[in-house]
Amino acid sequence: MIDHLPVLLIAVPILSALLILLAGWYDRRFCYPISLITILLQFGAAIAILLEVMREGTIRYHLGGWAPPLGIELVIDSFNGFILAVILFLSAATVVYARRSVEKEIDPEKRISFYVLFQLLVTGLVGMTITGDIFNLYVFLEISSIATYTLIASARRPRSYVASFNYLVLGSIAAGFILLGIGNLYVATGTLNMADLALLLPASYGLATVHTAFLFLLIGFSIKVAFFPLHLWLPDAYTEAPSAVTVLISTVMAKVSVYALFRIVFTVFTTAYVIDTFAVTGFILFIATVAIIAGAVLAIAQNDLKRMLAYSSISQIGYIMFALGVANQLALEGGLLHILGHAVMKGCLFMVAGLIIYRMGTSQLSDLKGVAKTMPISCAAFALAGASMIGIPPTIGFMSKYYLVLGAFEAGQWIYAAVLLVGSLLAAGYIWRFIEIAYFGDHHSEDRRPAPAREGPVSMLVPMVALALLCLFLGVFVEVVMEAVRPAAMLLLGGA
Amino acid sequence: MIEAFYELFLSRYNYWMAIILMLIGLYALIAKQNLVKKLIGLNIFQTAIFLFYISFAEVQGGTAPIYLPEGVDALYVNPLPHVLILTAIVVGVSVTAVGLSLIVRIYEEYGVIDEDDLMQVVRGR
Amino acid sequence: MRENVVIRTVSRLAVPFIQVFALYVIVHGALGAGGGFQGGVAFASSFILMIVAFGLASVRKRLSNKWIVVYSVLGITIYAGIGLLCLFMGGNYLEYGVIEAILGIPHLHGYLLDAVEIGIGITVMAVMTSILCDMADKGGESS
Amino acid sequence: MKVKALLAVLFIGIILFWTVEDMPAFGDPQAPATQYTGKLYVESVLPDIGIDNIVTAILASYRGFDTLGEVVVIFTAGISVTLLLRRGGRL
Repeated sequence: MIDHLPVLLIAVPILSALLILLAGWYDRRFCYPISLITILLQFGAAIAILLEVMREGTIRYHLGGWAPPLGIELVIDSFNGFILAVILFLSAATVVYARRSVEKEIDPEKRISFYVLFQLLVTGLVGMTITGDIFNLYVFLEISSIATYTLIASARRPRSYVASFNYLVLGSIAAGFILLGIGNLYVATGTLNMADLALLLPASYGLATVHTAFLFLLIGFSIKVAFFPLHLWLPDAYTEAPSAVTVLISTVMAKVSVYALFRIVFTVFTTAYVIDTFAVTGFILFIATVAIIAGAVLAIAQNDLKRMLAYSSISQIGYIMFALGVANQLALEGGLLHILGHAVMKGCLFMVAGLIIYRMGTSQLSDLKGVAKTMPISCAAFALAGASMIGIPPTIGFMSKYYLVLGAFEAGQWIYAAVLLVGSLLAAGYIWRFIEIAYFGDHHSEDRRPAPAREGPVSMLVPMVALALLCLFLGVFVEVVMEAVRPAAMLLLGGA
Repeated sequence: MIEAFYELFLSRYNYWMAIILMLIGLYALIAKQNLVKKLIGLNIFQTAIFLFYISFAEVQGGTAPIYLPEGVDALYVNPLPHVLILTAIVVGVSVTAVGLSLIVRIYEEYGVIDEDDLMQVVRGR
Repeated sequence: MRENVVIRTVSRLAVPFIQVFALYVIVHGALGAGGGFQGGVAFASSFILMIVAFGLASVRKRLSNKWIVVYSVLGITIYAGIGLLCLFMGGNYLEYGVIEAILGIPHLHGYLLDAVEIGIGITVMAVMTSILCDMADKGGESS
Repeated sequence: MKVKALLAVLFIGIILFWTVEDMPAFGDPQAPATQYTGKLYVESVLPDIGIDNIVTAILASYRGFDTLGEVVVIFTAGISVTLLLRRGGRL
């Protein structure tokens, strides 16, 4: 059965989503356990696959027994094996966290659909990660997008409908561009398989069709990852979504979109293309630095905790795109490490924000004065993950930025390396703002006492604290992670 | 001159048609204030992309990709884009359905389907 | 809505033909132009006609929400289930050729494609009807 | 807003217009897509699967996984509309 794990990773969760619907129709309480079990099984399978890949090399699975280019294949190599393990770990953490948060935020009769869509979203993202066919990527992208549009609006708050609709419009433009790019690639080469495309494309690197395909795929996925000037959907969507959904889309979905972009830039097109033939890396590097600064500055200007973290995501996506722009071994190691690190720490921070909303009913910074007295564990977790966000050693955030800076030095981009440090300082600015309010803000000076709050339920605290500690442990034992990251970065650059 | 014109425009008129439709759709999607009109723009945009796919599947003198009886010598058009577009159409329908239901909810909550008015109402609350 | 004899009579006549045609399109997928999606949508369109002519309640009576859920789940289960069946028969996922080889029935591959198309048709029909009913439903009296 | 939209559309339009000259002509039998997978599918459906409709064969067999994804997409849309619009009832 181990041979068939890649496809079971998608087929079983689809059936399980159906089971959630049927079981939920019978009794609503069945939904959550089925969802939890499925995602834990997926996580176990992902770990098994990752170990298999690190031992045996790339796994290729031909669906229907048809070899590409006729059929679709699933490809798991050291790069997406790593991403797969990361996203399923975070999905598992989120689903543990989701239970109480959903009970609070989602209407009882909507919970069945919520868990079905939650499951389908995770499945779609897993599909995007392991597919080796570029059109199949589009199909799974759409499964996850449609699930996301609805999940954002699933708390049925008026503003969330508007946020969701804006995301739907931009997301559909992005999907349209991606479809157009795929079409152009198909016209130029006649195949849809990624490995096949990588073989056939160099012959037609000079064609305008290929350049256009690249541009459209780049713009499309940039909208999906909320790369700086195309980020307009992100703050509203992250702020208005229910807490559990925010955690899932800010960690898992954002990372999978970044993965897809990396996959297309480095595997379908190669470094040779993006550096020599159609030199965009310098431009991406420039925009990435602008994103880092602008995202952080905008984050400092916010008055709402969730919105602040959302803008911080834009800044952090800049770091990952920075790695794409530098495109050498060290920087890519840093970028991949940051994919993991940012997922862990942003997941933790959004979990804290969700917990504060769960207890206090608000995430306005002005209402959170002295919250550390009533919710000490949450605020400690926030401080730890925030330290990682700033990049204080020995956290994972420090390690990833360290590798990014090393990579930038190696490429001779001194100025850009300096921008990374400025970004860290700005991150300190917005993280410190919350810390100051939570620990040193005195709520007695206000006439209006905040709602009496206490620490959240255990099922929400455990994943949050685990992620916070993970920020620290991953930084200390970074060599273990590098075992997986190094071959992945080498693979992206075209090595074995 | 005429040859260049033929090369660029007449022999590739299908792409021009698709592109013009695409741009019309994109413009409507971005510039129109009415949310329903935005979705109509989205549909035009998507349909133009479908048209683009289907038109590059065409082969001069080809017939639909269904085998003719044995012995008949036939040239078939490229079947793959048809398959892809069948998938993409369904995706388009799904997105439209979700978008329309969001518009229904927005209209129920705020009583407007005009983007500028909507922004005013949302800020006002 | 005011009752209109012409619309009702014509719809009553047309609906069965639309549905038979939809079934024809679904099962004709392997031989000629046709397939699950087209047929499923055509089938759902017969329900639109019923909503327009007889109102939402008449459709609800024939296809309640429970059955919509059952049908939409059934369709995907047929598809994904055939895929898993291939897996258990020792092939890859969706490798219909394995079933044909093991059972030794000629042209089974084509019949399995038909079965898959029927699965697609059922799901598309159910989901399209569900979307239409939800959109047409104003009062929230659904069961 | 109108001006911004026009600029964005112009930008996309210029990229698209730039492509056209390198596209194969309409109905060109020598186009890479037609020569490579197009031909391959037309030649292999009859011996491999033995049904007449090439599109259905590709849809359900060669690229069956895409189609599974597509059915899931429409299922997702159905659940989404139910979640967003339906009041009362079990879902």
